[in-house]
Amino acid sequence: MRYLPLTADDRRAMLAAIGVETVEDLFRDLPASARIQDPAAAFDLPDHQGEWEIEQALSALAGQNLSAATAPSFLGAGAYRHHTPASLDYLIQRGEFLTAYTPYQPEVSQGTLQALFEFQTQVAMITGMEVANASMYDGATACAEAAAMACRVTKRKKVLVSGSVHPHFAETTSTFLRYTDCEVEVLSPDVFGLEDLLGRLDDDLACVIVQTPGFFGSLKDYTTLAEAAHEYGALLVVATTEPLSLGLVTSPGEMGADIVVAEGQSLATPPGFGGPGVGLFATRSKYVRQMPGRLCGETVDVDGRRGWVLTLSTREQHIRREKATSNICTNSGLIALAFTIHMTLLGEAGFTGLAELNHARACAAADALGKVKGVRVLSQTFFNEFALSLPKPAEQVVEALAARGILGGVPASRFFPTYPELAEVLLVTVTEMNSDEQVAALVAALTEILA
Amino acid sequence: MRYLPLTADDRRAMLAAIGVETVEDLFRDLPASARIQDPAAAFDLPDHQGEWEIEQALSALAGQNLSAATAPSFLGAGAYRHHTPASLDYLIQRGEFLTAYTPYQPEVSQGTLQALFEFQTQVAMITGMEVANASMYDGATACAEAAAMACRVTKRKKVLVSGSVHPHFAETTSTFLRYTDCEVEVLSPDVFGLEDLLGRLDDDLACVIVQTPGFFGSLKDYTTLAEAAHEYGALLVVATTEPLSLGLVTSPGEMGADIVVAEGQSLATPPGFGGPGVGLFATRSKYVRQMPGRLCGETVDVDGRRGWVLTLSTREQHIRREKATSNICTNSGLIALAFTIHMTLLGEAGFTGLAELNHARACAAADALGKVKGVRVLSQTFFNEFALSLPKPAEQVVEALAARGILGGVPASRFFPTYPELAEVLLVTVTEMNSDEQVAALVAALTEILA
Amino acid sequence: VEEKLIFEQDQPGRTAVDLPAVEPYLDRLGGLRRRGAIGLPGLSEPQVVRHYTRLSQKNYGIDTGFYPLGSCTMKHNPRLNEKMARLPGLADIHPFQPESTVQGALKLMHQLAHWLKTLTGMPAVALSPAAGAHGELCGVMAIRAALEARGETRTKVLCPESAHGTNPATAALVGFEVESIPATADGRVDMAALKARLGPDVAAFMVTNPNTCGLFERDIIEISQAVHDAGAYVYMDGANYNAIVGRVRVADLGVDAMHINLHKTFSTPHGGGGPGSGPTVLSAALAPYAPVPYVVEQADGSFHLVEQVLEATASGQQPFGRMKGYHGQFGVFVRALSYMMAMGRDGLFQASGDAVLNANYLLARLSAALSPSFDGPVMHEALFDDRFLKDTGVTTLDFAKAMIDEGFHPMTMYFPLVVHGALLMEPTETESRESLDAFIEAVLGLAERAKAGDAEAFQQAPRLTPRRRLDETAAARRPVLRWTPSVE
Amino acid sequence: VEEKLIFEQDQPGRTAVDLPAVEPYLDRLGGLRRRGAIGLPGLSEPQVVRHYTRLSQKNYGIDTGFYPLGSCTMKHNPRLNEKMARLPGLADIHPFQPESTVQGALKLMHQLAHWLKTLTGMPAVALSPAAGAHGELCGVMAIRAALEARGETRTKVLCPESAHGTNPATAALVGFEVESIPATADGRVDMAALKARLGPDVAAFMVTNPNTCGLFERDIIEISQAVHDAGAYVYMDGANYNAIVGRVRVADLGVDAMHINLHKTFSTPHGGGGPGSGPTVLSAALAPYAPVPYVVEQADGSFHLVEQVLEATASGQQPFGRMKGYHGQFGVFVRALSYMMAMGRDGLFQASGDAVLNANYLLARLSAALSPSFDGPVMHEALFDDRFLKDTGVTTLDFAKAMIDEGFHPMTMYFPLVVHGALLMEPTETESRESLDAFIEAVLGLAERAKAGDAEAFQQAPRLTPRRRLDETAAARRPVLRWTPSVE
Repeated sequence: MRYLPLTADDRRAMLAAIGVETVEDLFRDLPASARIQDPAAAFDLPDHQGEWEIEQALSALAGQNLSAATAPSFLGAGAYRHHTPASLDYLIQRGEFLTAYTPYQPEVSQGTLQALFEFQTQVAMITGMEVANASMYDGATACAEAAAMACRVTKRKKVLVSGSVHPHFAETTSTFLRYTDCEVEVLSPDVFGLEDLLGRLDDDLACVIVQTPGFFGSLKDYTTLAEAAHEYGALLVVATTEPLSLGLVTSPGEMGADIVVAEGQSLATPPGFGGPGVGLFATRSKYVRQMPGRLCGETVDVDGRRGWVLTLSTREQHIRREKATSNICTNSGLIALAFTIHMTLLGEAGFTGLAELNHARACAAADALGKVKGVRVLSQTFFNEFALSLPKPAEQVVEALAARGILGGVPASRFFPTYPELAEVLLVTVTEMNSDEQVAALVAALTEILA
Repeated sequence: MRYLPLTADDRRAMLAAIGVETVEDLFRDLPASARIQDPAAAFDLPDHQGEWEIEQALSALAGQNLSAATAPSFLGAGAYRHHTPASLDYLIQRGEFLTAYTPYQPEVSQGTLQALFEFQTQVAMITGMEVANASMYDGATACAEAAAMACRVTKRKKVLVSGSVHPHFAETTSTFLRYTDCEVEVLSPDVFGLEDLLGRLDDDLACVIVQTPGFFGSLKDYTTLAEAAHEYGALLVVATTEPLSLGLVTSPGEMGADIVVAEGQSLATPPGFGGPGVGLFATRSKYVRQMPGRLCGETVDVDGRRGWVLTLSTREQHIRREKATSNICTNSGLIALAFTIHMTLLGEAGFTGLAELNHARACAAADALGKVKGVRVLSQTFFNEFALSLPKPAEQVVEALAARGILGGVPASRFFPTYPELAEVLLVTVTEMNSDEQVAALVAALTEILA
Repeated sequence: VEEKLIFEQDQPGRTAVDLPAVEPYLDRLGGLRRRGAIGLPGLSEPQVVRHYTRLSQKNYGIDTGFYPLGSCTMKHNPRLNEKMARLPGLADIHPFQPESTVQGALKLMHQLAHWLKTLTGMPAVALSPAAGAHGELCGVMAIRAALEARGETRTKVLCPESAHGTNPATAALVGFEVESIPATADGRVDMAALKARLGPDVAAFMVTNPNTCGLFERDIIEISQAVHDAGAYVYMDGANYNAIVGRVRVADLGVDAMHINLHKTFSTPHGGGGPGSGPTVLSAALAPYAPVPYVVEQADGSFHLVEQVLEATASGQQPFGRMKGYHGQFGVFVRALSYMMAMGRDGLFQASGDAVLNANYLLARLSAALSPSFDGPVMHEALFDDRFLKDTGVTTLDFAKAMIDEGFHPMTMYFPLVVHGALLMEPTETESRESLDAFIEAVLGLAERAKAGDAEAFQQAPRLTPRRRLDETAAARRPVLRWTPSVE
Repeated sequence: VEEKLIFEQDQPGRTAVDLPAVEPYLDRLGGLRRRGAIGLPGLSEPQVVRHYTRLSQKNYGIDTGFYPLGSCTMKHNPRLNEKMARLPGLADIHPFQPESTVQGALKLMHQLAHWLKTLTGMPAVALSPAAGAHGELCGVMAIRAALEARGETRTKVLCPESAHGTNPATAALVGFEVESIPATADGRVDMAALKARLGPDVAAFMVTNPNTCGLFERDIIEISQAVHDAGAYVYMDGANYNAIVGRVRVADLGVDAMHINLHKTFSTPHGGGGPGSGPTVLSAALAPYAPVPYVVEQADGSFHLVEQVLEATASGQQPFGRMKGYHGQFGVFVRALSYMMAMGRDGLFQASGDAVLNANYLLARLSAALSPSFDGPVMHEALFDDRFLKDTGVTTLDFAKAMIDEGFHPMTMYFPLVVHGALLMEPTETESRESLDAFIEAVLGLAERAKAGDAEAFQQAPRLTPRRRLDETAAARRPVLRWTPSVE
């Protein structure tokens, strides 16, 4: 078997060195009643296969999916399809990155550590914050951790989640805090960005969580909200699921956010059926010791040369155990690496330019779609995703588009099945990957379906 | 532009350091009459494009080809489709291999050099020869170089090429020697392996070139031919286009070959529309100073540690100039690396096992195809490729199969349009990549087409 | 060679991507257009490729050499898995496509679940947890949900002293208080102490098995029985599952929940710290509380993803909620399934056998020179403490750092905490005997040098790395967590 | 860390591939089944991946650092090109598929030819040559064929002294005798000497331009005129085409044939020594003799590959034959076209400008400390000789090896032969100014140390490499060209 280097001769010699007869003897601490001697009898599973057989089997499964590689795709709702530069995918596959463990031994991990330090800086820069950690699992768990952190910082127990927040972020936050003494209130979906949060602030609030661009696309200025929250002694947590928007839109930090969390997938990997992504987490320096997750910090070695280490680990579970700021251990290192490589490839010019390109294409597409009979663009402001109102249930329209080989958008009803007023709302995303021809094809198909 | 690091500021500062005003000043040695100042006016070509645009354009071209990734393919005739292990393709893309030059500086090239030393050993082992070089462009040019080398070794001027030899090998050899004082005689295609070479030997002959398996599939024992050639003072050159056959079939070295040349593509890369491949070149130790191409040799460094260098370069053009054994400089290093990695992955068990698997599948397929009405298997012996006689022109049949999405084989007429007796001969290859279902599909389609 | 930070390589305007020009248009930003520069550095593509290539060369990975990090199962990461995860039909699909267009993806998740359930004998598995600690959270939340459903309030979770730090941290997140159970002299749970502590306030016993000393908890069935008798649940930390996969079904041990690190046992890469994936298998008692989303096979053979708690409830489940965005670490699922298919039933059985054989071979060959903490046989890893370094002036840390100069990644140091100056070595099944022998020679050589009084050299180690020992205290005292432009 | 040969890592029966079992069957080997073992070593996949990873770490590439190897144009190799070459529709197609099924591939070749013809202004291009020297062979054979068609026997090929070794070697292969033309003091062809030598026995003048001193042959148009007047042809070695792409059409210089190294000017990787690709552009005078195969666009817009000399002849061509198997280095074509599209007309013009700017910057910054062989401006590379090392005890070789310890690949040494102890530096356009500055600092520092009398240190260089200076004499005297099992 190709992954196993030991030969029968090796095993014999090694058993002799150990002083036992058989490998089974080494398993003698397993309860005899439960010990398996013959896997063929115990498990109804196939035996080992060659690469070629596996490629065929998995390619067959892949072939049962309609991929955006062949179908025009306008899907967003938290996962975005941007171009992945070829050099990025090459670099993250280099064995020294791919097959390394968490950089606990800094002398042999300076590569990962320097990249994380650069990552933390980039994340802080684009969010407009002072510090960022070395990543969380994903945006939703980062949001949940932010809520928990806000409770620690403020020593309060109430979390208010705006209706602009991605429902998965909201649900994950609720679940995460479900068995703690904190409570989470999630507001109704805020399609138009008209929700009144100022009126809901009070002295018990640990934080209010909002999103930019909102789940339905709207852009809002949260400066006033931040000021008001701070007056009440609460923190403002700003989430985003499309960090590319930060290349064009005023950053949460500039608006006064205390914690910024984001799903970084859009700049790191293809949508990949939703995972793995990478959670971004940034805050103000004064809160750094309340942050969850790993942090990479600068230091010097015994020769006085600049280097990097994981630091402030007294916040973490492996040191602090039940008093840790989070139970997170493994995070999303490789996807964070992909994120930082992409940001480095883009640079200031590329990041802002790509954001501008996305917005311009989305504006043009919104105009074109708004002209389809029966269709109304609900989002007054947006970045690269906007909400449409259709004259039919969006889920049906999406199925009809899929039958025509177009992945036309995400029906709001997929997330809010109990809100009948959202049944005809469709979220449409347009990125640099959507050519004019693709937009025209969507318009044509939609016109046909709605006729 | 993404590949160009200089900025406008850089250029200004550098021009100042040089002491000229403009970049154009540096081109002042170009004749003014021919110098281009404005590329837009001079060339009707597009300006630079982003990665995404290029991916779309080249994917569109790729989409106009029927790939064996989707169509069952039974093509051979010198290019074979075997499974490429994923680790192989990863390893050859590592920048330290991919972006290195020829290892003229051994201290910073021990990786390439050790791999070449291992490559040379593997090639010598499978061909049954004593030494091998570090690769040639491809099998056809290796064959031509072998003929030239035989003329040098024997100081004779006549080369006899068997009808078993791939026509491209034969044509390349003829072209290569066309303007020298050597002459090349190419015999008629030898479909059945019945050609009489013994009767054509004479005292003027530098070498006779044969192939195993023959172009039409046949396997022959060349032991007697080798002995007879040697008695006449001629060398026996044995070519092969499917080195995997050497895992199952007696090696040319064992049969008495003096030079063995091969196209190594089958074990190194996908067919890739025919290139780049890698020429294998092996011979006996006594001829080593007459060999063309680079050689890697073992030595020690100043600290006495084993290491590798390019050696015997006094044979080569950069030292010996017009007296070199060949004009070759750049060879096929990276494909040689792919070849050696694949051989290392296979090992003795994998190499012989894969050969056996190919032959077994080909035998089964030949039996099945031979039962199709009107079809006759012409090859009494073969490895993984055999010749069929059809009741219709093979080219038409192949087109009809292609229309059904099957790449059914190579018509002999593609190489021998002037031999009407070959018009109905089809070469069919079956490898480990051809499932039973694919063979059944070919049988069914052929039955239908010939009905 | 020094490698500058990207910020120190900046030239304004430079970029490694080329974009088409944007025609003038009317923006819809509502006045929220960003003002001023962000400060991101501009590099060209050649610089970026070289930067990360050079950074990678400062790293050590499994591909580079032996990585005997105890409890981390640093086994070979097959490239086939990477290739499969990048098939456009698996990578370039969106989590919110219509279900009809992702039947292959859902089937893949269903197949992975089938492998995990079959191997563990457990009736259910939650695929969505993103890593081991997240899987623990899943299991402990399911326990809390089950207790609530039973109408019981239990406040304590018991852990052995040798537990991973994530265990108490997780229990605390779910609102439990944690208490430690001492170990016996042979490195296992003190059964008597456990039984004495069990009572109506105990919600669960969390146990790593094989434990962090590399030993199998022989009494696990009896433990489970006792825990169940007390009305509590057994959470098994599956970080060390690699030792027993194919050798025992954890269902047969009485386990109620166990997370499985796909990035350990099932060979998906650690990637310098993730992404991982921590599917959690659940007993019949806990299965109803599994979080959304999950895949169900429908009567017509098609697959359906249950994403909403409400829908699950309607079908009789009682999910405790949702643990993360979207559908779980799908890309990791692909890699793990690819590995499972490659190994197969026979290969997985052989793998745990070889992993245990390799660990016991290390233990046997090193026991004379080092001080093993417990008698063998061990399972997947061999634990030594620092008694063999007594009076040498060499610490566990010095010894581990000296391994680096011998060309090896250090073993795990100072964990588990139950022995003094721990050195924990896990070879995994993908190391050859030649590789183990080279490691053993190096360890024996160092042990000899340490005993010969060469402490000075150890304190200077490592010498051959891009950086020598780094000042972690200074890093924590005055944290510099990002680059900042120097003010000029 | 030492890395054993694969043969020294062998364990019989071990393999890194798993194959399905073969059922018993009747073989068709005609009694030629191989007897006895081949001797190939058996390794598992983890070992193989680690072996080649470790070997790669003993290499230096463009991705690793600055690679100023003169005359080799070691520019950045974009990964996009590798990705494009691996598209199944371009990689997994067979050279002998029906033409109707490979129209995209033929169109790609046609497009590549269009770019090359447009940039050079030449009417024809032979795509099939596999590398530069092979392209030379193509050009010189075309010349010989043209002469034969003219019924003339001309036996001499003239080359400047500074020519690449391939030039005379190629001419010899085509049955010509080679004579050298001396250079002028300013490093260019001695026009008078050339004119004096031209005559009815001269078949061609082969000239590298920009030449191997990095200088443009200012008189090229006059040279071509003189050569043509003598009834001979001008072969231009295009190894240094990178300096002038987009800046001049070689057709306008009177050139009859020039090969283009796609693995230099058009960024396809050198790969440790190939594969290359050397398409050869041909003037109207030589175009009829281009070898098969070649692509033609047909009236209906489809593409056809002319593979047989006979077919070509029927259409009025007179191919001198076939130069290699199949259709040329198609995979390299894909990479080169991908690069051309990425750069575009504007980018190629900018690239040659930046390449020349970088070289002149090196020349300007290094001239005070080193001894430049000729006055600038230079084109793509800067040539120095060893006068600056006079009486230091440091040789060109020592100096180059000392560069390695500074983190750079050495420059080309001892070539061209026209100056003593040459040091030839070609930066290419893909190096940043920061990178050039770091190199310049290192060179200046070494030059200072050399002049300060530190010869001993230079002779010990390199010190930081996996191997120090290797004994090339011993290697050649008693060649060991393969591993052989030790007899025990």
